[in-house]
Amino acid sequence: MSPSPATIPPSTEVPLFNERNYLNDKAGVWSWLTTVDHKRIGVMYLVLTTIAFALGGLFAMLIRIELLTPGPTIMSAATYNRMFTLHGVIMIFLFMIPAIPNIFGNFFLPIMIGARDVAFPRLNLASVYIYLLGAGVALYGMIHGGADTGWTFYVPYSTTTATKVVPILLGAFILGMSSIVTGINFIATVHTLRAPGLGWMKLPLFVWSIYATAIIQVLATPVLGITLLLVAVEAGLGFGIFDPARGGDPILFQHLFWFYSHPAVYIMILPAMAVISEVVCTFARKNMFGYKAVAFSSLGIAFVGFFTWGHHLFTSGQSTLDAGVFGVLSMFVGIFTAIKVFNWTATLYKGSVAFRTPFAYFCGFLFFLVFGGMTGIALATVSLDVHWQDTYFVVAHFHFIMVGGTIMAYLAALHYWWPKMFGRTYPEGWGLVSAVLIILGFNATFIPQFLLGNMGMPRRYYSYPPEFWPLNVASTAGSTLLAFGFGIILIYLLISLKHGALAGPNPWHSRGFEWITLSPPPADNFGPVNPVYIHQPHDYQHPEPGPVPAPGPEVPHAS
Amino acid sequence: MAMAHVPSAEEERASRRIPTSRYYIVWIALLALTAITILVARMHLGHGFGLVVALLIAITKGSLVALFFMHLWDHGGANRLVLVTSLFFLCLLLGITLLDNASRFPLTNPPNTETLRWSPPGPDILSPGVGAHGTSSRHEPPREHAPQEQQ
Amino acid sequence: MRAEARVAAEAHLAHHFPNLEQQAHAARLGMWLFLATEILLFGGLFVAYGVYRFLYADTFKAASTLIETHWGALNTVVLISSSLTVALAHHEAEHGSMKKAGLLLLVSVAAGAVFLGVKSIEYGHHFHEGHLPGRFYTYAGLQAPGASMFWTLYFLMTGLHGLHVIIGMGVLGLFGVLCLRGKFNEGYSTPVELGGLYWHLVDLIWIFLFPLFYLI
Amino acid sequence: MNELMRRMLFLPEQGTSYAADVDHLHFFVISVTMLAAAGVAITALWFFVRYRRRSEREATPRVEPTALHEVIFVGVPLGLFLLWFAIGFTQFVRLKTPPRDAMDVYVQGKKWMWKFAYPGGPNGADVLKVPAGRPVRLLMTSQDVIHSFFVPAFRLKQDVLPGRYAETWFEAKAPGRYPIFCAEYCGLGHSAMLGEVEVLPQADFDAWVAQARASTVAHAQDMGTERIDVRASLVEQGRTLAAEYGCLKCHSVDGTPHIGPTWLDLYRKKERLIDGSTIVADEAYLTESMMDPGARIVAGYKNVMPTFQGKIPGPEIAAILEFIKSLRSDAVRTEPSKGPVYVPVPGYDPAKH
Repeated sequence: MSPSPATIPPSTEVPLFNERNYLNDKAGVWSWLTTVDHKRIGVMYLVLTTIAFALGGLFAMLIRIELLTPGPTIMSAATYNRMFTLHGVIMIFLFMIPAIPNIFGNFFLPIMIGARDVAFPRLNLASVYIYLLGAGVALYGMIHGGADTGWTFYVPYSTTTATKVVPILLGAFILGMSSIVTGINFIATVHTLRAPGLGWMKLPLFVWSIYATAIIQVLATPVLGITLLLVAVEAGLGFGIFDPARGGDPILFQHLFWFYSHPAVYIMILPAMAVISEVVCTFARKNMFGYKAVAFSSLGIAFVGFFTWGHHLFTSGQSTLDAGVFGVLSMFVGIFTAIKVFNWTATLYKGSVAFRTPFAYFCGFLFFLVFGGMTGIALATVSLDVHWQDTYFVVAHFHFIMVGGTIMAYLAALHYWWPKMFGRTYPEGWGLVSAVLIILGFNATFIPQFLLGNMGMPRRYYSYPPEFWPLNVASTAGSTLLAFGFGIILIYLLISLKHGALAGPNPWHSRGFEWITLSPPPADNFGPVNPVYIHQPHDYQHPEPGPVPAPGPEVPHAS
Repeated sequence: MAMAHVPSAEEERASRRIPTSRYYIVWIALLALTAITILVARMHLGHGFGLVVALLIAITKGSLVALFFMHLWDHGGANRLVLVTSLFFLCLLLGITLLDNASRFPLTNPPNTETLRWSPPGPDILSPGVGAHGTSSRHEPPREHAPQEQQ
Repeated sequence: MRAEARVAAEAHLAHHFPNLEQQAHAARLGMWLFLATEILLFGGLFVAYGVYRFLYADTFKAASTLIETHWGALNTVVLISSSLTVALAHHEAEHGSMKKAGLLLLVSVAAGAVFLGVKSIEYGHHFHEGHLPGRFYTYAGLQAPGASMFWTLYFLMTGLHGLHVIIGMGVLGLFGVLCLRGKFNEGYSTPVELGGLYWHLVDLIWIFLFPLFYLI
Repeated sequence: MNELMRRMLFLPEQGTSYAADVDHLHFFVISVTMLAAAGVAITALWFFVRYRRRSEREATPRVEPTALHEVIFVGVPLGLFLLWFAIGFTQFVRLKTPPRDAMDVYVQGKKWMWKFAYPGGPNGADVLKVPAGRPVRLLMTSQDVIHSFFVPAFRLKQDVLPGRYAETWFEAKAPGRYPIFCAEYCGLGHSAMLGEVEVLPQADFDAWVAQARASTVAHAQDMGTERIDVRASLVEQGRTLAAEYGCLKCHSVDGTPHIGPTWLDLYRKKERLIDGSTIVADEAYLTESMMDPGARIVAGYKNVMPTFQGKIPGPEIAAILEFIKSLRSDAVRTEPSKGPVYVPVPGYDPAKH
């Protein structure tokens, strides 16, 4: 049975739509701008990251159109170089890193652990404004010329280019602070605000993964911060810390940069795994096969993820010994992902599997994660990386993880929790159509890029020899499908906000903890009574309790 | 971690009265260690040894501050773990990066005496002055260590 | 704790925490997490120092003799002592002596000012001599690969540390004044504790900067 | 089998013996990857079909893994991964360890071309000529930013860093021509920084070197004190001259603002002058600016340029103009340059080496 005590009065009436909810509890723009409600902050992040995603997607489409022909197509080399830089910076710092933790983590993490807010609500609001400030500074840089360094900001190119690299660096630095603040908040929340009865081994797997993400955010982001500051100082003032002419070492920059940016990959994929763990349990109507293995593999990824940054430096001039050390350590991080994949699959065994849109995304996710993840292992196999490093193979690999992994999970989360967040359901038919479009378009876009990488086409190429032409055309065609898919989703979700069918508190009949409250949740999450947790999440073995019980009567704090 | 809402044993320990004399003792110890590290530095021990001693003293001083001024002695639990984890990852970053510098192809390290000896034989196409095309105008040519100038 | 202090403290309890102890625990944990990010922020610079010291060991040794040890020693004593006053202030605040706590915090702020004063004397000397980072390096006495790198690191690390001292002074000054005005009480002195933690970290980083630049 | 897999995966030909070995590991890894992805997908699909939801109120049993499950889940992939690492790292060490008898070639990357120099001459750009069947060690550096020397057919890539050397080596199997790409992003001309490895039979290579060295001597005697190689294109001459006359001390060619206006995209650009009028920077204006720099100054710059009246002969002015005209940010080559590839070094005496 769900996390409410067995003593629910049978007469409890659960409304289909909670009229007085967090959305209309206080009215007016000002109440939104000054809100400390974690749910409203999640919704604000949903709006902001969607704008960022649209902008980044626009740049992606322009890049693909430019690559439609071997020579110049629609823009100059200078514009193209700015485009892929902005595409990378926006998608990573403004969308990928904040998206799932800041939208769904903010919204559901406190609800899942029975808290009425995150530990530091005002800090949480501050993170939104820091995000806006960072985006603003980066936008200033974009409008005043943009930067043409790629999102990796490799020195000495980034310190000698004539473009506006300093504002972009500062923007990314500020966005990092926003990420740190969120991470600190989540860790403190999980440590101190779990409701009575909710021990660590009863935490939903979503919470475990987000917690692991927060650890990486807190420990890795400061190193990126200082690295970007050093580049900015050198570009702006000529202090020469990475300048070879003054004895600086560009490879040191790469070490510092990837010490953040490799774990950052896990900042992006761990929340996706968080979502998938919830989705698979709900739609298979099963408890997670190997709860502890999945929970601890999240921490394992967070920990081992810090040991592998050097596999981005195999061809950079790093020592052979270091290449060996990083090569072997990189193999271990794949294991934790393998554990998760096997356990998710095994969860379906003897389940009761319902094929809904979130589950369609789960299927896509599973395939893409295995393929993308194993090509990552292939890339970490030292001698193979020599050929693939900085080619389209790498581009295809990380898009398989980022788009095929994170965005699939993001869309799964969006569909899965849409009824809880807004009280209305999306149209299932359109949901499946767009899911199929996106999965097909995704394959058509990125599988040719694997082959291009094998052929040897380096990344960040404005023009290319004619033998790369046919595969580039295929890739561009696929990206068009992808764009259509996203467009359809945006439209039907917006329509469903007003016209969708009322969802009720638990449309999926899930035993996840977030479904015990009303849809949309009240401003204080649970109404007058505090929830008490008895069972593990997704415990489907008890007799069906009928409609989801309202939170039970308050139990005095005891354990 | 104990149940979230119950004050843990550590917190109980933290709230009991700590005598102020403890702070003064730590303070005197810190001053004494500062004096010692300066004296040791004056003695000009061997190159590596002096560094090791100075760092050991600094680590001792740092631990005193963290344990007693920052109350990790009394609090502990998650807080200790946070500090230890951050220091662990810092050592990891420092260690593997230094390992790289120490073991890479020697000429891939920034110019040192070894690199200077390796100027290419034959005609010199490698000096920045010859093809001034790409030299960044904001930096002077790498004068300190341009290999060819050392021939 | 006295009953009225308890009531006064309850005013600071946020709605989503069950009790004050829990709230203080969360705040302390949050502060430690923040301090961990500070450690790794400085960590990037320490790694840069480690790498360049490894590459240019002799040059760094020669350059460090250009910094006068006695100023650094004085600053170390000043910072250690200010850490003591901050620790005492936290102790007094926890036991209800708000006046004493406020004064001790203001003494610490004054010590921070002394530290910055000494630092500015040193900086002035280095500017005069041309001991400057990167392209500004003009000192003729030491021309070797990596010489300007020593000063780049010196100014970046002490500069970033100095920035933290200034921020810390602001924080401690604010809480000192609030203590004197009676905004905190026996049951609720978390801000003093957190500000103190920040100041101790600034001290802790200096404890490592001092030998790295002044002694070896 | 090898050939089939190579074609299926769109891999370029295997120009070195190292390439063939790497490809075999590649086939192994990629096959396992595809099998694993398909296996997981098919299992999931089977579970979905077999256990699809039949009624909304279905109860499900609680299934917990045994220790054996988790050991298999960890052990099988870890065993495979470590095996790949062991093979891959051994190959990598081989690539990183040049044989003692390798022939040295110096490589320099710069925006946006590759230069090659052989100990004892000759040197040149864009085409690297090497003998087949002989190990060649490359000692590589960069003049400006990081580039990456990438020959897909050799499965070879090494970043080229400014201010230091990197090393790598290869042994080409058969004569042929193989493209070189720059794989580390280096600015506007990144995708045009192309080159070619030309593998020659040993005898042809020796003959080529001998001929190139001989013509160096002859050339040095013919040219006397002439500074400029007249066989180079006008643009190349202009590039050399601009450096020689010190133009590049104040004018950048990559768009960077400096003491004078940048030359990148300068030709036919509309410039605002300090008196507020505008002018198109055509040949006439550019020539005037060299002869009488103070006549019409672009807004934002000071009148600090010395006059070159009478200091530059006419043909050289033309060459510098051609050079300025060639500096277009959108002028991107898609092929290796076809120009005179190996320029003998004036004044170099191979007899001494």
